[in-house]
Formats: sequence, C-alpha cells, structure tokens
Amino acid sequence: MIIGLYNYWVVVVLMMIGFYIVIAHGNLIKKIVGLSIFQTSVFIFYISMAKVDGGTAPILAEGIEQYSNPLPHVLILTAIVVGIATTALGLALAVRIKEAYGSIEEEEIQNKDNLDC
Amino acid sequence: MLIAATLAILVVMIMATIRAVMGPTLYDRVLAVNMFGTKTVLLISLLGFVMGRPEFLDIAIVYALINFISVIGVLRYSGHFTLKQTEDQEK
Amino acid sequence: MGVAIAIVRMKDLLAVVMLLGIYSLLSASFFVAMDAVDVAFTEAAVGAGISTLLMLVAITMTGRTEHPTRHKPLLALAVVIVTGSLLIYGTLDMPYFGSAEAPIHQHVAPRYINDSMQEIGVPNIVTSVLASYRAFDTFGEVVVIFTAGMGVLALLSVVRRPRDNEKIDSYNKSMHEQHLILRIVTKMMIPFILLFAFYVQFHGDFGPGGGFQAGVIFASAILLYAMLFGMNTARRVINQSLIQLLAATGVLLYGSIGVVSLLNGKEFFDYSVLSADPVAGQHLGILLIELGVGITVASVMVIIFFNFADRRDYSASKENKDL
Amino acid sequence: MDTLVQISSSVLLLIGSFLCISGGVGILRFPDFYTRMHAVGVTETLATSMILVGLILHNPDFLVDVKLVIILLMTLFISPTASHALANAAIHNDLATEKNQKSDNANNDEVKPSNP
Repeated sequence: MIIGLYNYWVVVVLMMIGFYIVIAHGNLIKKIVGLSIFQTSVFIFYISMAKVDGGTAPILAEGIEQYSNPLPHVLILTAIVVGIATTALGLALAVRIKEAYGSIEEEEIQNKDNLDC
Repeated sequence: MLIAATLAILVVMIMATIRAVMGPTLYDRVLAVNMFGTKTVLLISLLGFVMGRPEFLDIAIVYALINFISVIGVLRYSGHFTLKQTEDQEK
Repeated sequence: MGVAIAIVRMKDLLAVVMLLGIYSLLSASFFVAMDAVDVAFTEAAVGAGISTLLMLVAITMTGRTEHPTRHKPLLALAVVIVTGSLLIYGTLDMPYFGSAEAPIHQHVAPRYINDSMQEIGVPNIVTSVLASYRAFDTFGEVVVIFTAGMGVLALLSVVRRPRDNEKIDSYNKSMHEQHLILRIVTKMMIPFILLFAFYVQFHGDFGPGGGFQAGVIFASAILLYAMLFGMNTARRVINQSLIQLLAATGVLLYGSIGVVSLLNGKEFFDYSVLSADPVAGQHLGILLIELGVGITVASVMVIIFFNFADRRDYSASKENKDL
Repeated sequence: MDTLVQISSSVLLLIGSFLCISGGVGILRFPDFYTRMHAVGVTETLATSMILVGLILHNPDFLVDVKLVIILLMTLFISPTASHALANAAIHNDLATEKNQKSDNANNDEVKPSNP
C-alpha cells in the first residue's frame, strides 16, 4: 500500500526541493537551477504515471502484448526541449541583468532600484 | 549475472556521486561526472538486457558522446582552458 | 534525491552545475527503467550536454559564487513543507504506481497502441503520436523553441566588428600544438556524431529517436567544434545568418506541410493526402515533419550557444579595455 | 559451445563489475586528485570493455552487437582523451602544487587538503 505511491512521494520531495531553491535563494542562476529541478520532477511524475506493470517501451514489436502508455512520453519529450529553450532564455535575461546591474543577487538588484528612485 | 553487474554499477554510481558532492577541487567533480557518465552508458546497456529489449542501445551511444562533450565544455568554460589563456602563456 | 539536496547546500555555482549534470543523467536512467526510451534519449542529449554547457557559459559571465546573505529561510521552508504535505495528501488518492487500471491508461492510449500500426504504419508509437495524432501540439512546441531562440538572439546578440584574419590563423596554428590530442580525436569524432545524428533523425520511425533528439545531437557536434577550434573558426564554417535562415525554414517546412494537407481538402496535418496510399502518405508526412523539427531545433540550439559565447567574448574584451 | 560462451560472458561481466567497484573505491578513498584520476582512468577503460565484451558474447543478435561494438570503440577513444584533457588542465593550473598563480578567482576557495 505504501510502496504503491512511493514514486509519487519522491516526485513531491524533489519538487519541493526545487521550489525551496526558487523561493529561498537570491541568486538568479541558482533560481534557474531550482526551476529546472522542479521541471525534471514533473517529467518524472508524468513518466511514472505512464508505466504499466509488465509493459515495455512503446515501440511495436512482435510477441509483445503490453506496452507502457505512449502519450505522456510524447508530452514530456517535447517539454524537455522546450524546457531547455526557455532555460536558455532565462539565462540570457540573467546575463543582461548582470550587465545592467553588476549583480545577479536579488537583494542587491532591489537596492539599486531603490537608490535610483 | 546481468543483475549482479547492474547492482555493482549502481554502487559505483553512488560512490561517484559522493565524490562529486564532496570533491574538494573542481577537477575532482569533473572526474566524478565523467565516471558517472561512463557508468551510465554501461547501466543503460545492461538495463536493456535485463529488461529483455536490447534494441535501445542508441541511447547509450548518445550518452558516450554527450559525456565527452560536456567534459570538454566544462574544462573549456571553467576559466582554465580557454583559448585566451593559452595565448597569454605564450606571451 | 540526495543530489538535489546537495544542490541546495552548495554555494559554489560551478559545483551546482556539475551536480545538475549528474542529476540529469540519473533522471535519464530512471526514464530508461520506466520504459520511456524516447524521453531518456532527449534528456540525455539535452540535459546532460547542452543545458550544462549553457549554464556554464552563463556562470562565467555572471560570476561564480553565491552570496550567503538571505532573509528568512524558515518562512520559505514552512511554505515548502505545507505545500509538500498537501501534495502528498493529494497523491493518496492516486492509483498505485504501475497499475494497468489507472484512468490514464483507459482513454486515448489504447487506441494509439492498437490502431497506430494500421493508421500510420510506424512501429514507434511515440513518433506517430508526436508527429501525426498530435502534430498540432508539436507545431506549437516548435514555434515556442523558435521564439525562445529569437528571444536569446534579441537579448544577447552583439554587433561584431570584422577582425583581421591573419591573427586568427596564427592563433589557430598555436592552438594546434596546444591541444593536439583533443583536436585530433575531436576531428575523428565529429563526422561520426553528425552521421549518428542523421541516423537518429531518420531511424526515429523504428526505434527511439526523431527530430528533437537529432537536432540536439547535431547541434552538440557543432558546439564541440566551436569549443575546441574557437568561435571564429566555427563561424567561418557556419554562418550566423544561414543558421537563422535555417531555423525559420524548419518552422516553415513544418507549417507548410499542414497547409498542403489543408489545400488538399483534409484537416490540418492530415498527411494521407501526400501520397496515393494513405499509410505511405503518413510515413512521408512524418519524415518531413521530423526533418522540420530537427532543422529548427539544431539551428536554435546553435544560435543560443553562439550568442552566449559571443557575449562572453565581448564582455571579456570590454573588461580588458577598461583595464 | 553455447554454455562455454555463456560462462565466459558471465566471467567477463564479473571481472568488469569488480573493476568498476575497485575504481569506485579508488575515487572515494585516494588522497589527492591525481591518484583518483589514475584509479578512474585505468579501471574505467578496462571495466567498460570487459562488460561490453561480456554483453556481446551474451547476445546473438547482429544489430545489437554492432551497436555494442560502436559503444566499445567510442569508449576506447573518448575516455582516455577525456582523462588526458582533465589531467592536462589540472597540470596547467598547478593543482598539485596548489600555487594558484592565477588571479582568477576560480580555484582559490576550493583547493584544500583533501583528506575526508
């Protein structure tokens, strides 16, 4: 009974670790890393849902009756590539912020903003 | 036997992870990541056999390649391996 | 999991990135164990390679250490724990892991599994769902990737001054002696990587693979070249504007196939009109679509990386001037 | 003949696993970077080839064998090259002498005595 949900709990813990990094750390790059951990935990969640006991990879072959669910695989496959593209965009923003403010720490940026006002 | 080998590789992966977390220098970490990557290649080939569908070795090939690329990338961009620096040293 | 906790503790961003690489390798092995070979393929190519590299380049530009000052980690921890326990409470209602009766396996999946061979004629169900049943979704994803590439271009592109080529040549000669072994092995590997990318691209119908993965592998070969032989040499081989053109071409190729099927009186992305035999038409359509995806992904990745690296060189040279 | 092949494949797999584990112990227990590097670099190549050859013997399918051979060849090329690059970079930056000539901030905070 408890074993049956173990995978999902791991996912939740990973997700919360990512979430914690995002809200508790000030460094923008660290935040992006946290987001990507969060993202991967969602991927793991989807993929664990797709698994069927006794099933194999969804590539048709003779003599195999049961396959895992292909639909989540498709969703996650595209999500990974989109994820890296958006991560790159986030990193680009961080680089520009560094150039504009001289720092990527959240607090320092806010301080500078306040000084400007 | 396959399962024994798989378990051994899992143990080694854990060891490499510990070294990557502890690793006092950057190079230790790169070494651990490199080792981890090689072990992943082996693990995936073994897993294919354990699960009875060994057609998916393409993934392992990709791993071997990507591993190489990321090691080179880390060295190149960790500030020690740059083109600029070698030029400076020649001067 | 342990890796992720370690990531939280680390202040040194470079080490964090290494650990992220390990984490991504681990999750990819997990995907293999969960039968998701296509996903593992993508995660291997993307997570371990390109994203680690991009993070590294970004870190070299933004500084390496994190400042320890932080306000109220306890509050954050409380929020996280509350959310986490709510989520765990939510999972109690979920069907058990691996059970075949779960609702997710009841609706569209059986149709994909049972009928896709007759309707599409491609053994890899993931490919047929990706490129045919849900082609419109995938089109959206490709456009998102394209847009992200353009966004990076807009944010980071620098105006390059033409440099004198002589300097580059002498520079390259000295480099040849510097990293002789690396360069020779790389020279041997790159054709193989490119060939392998094409294999992944066109074998995607039968085994794991397809446009997304092939694009990323292709791009990583070019990245390897650029890293070892310098940006300027790489730029001589691969022109920036050519790459931008290619990225757009990929998206257009994808979209125009949809338009072709519209013009032939079927629905958007219904490829059965592409050939007299509907199944052969589907096959042709999937090949073309994957080609479009591959071209777009490869060129967007190259664009992103080149812009990051250029920006890095640019800011480095600016700093040198200031000193 | 068949059993002979099976047995030899099992033996190869076992040797490979043993080498892997010794490499793992090496990376954990050795005192400094170069010895760790040596532990990994030596065992990695041999262990990988052992396990892959074991798998090749284990499996009769031609296509799979070809892929395994490709992986084997690539490991033989890549892993010494990566080790070489790594050691080279470490030497270039005077890791063993811990001199830190570079004003680069990269290595300053990290080089410490590495006994666990």
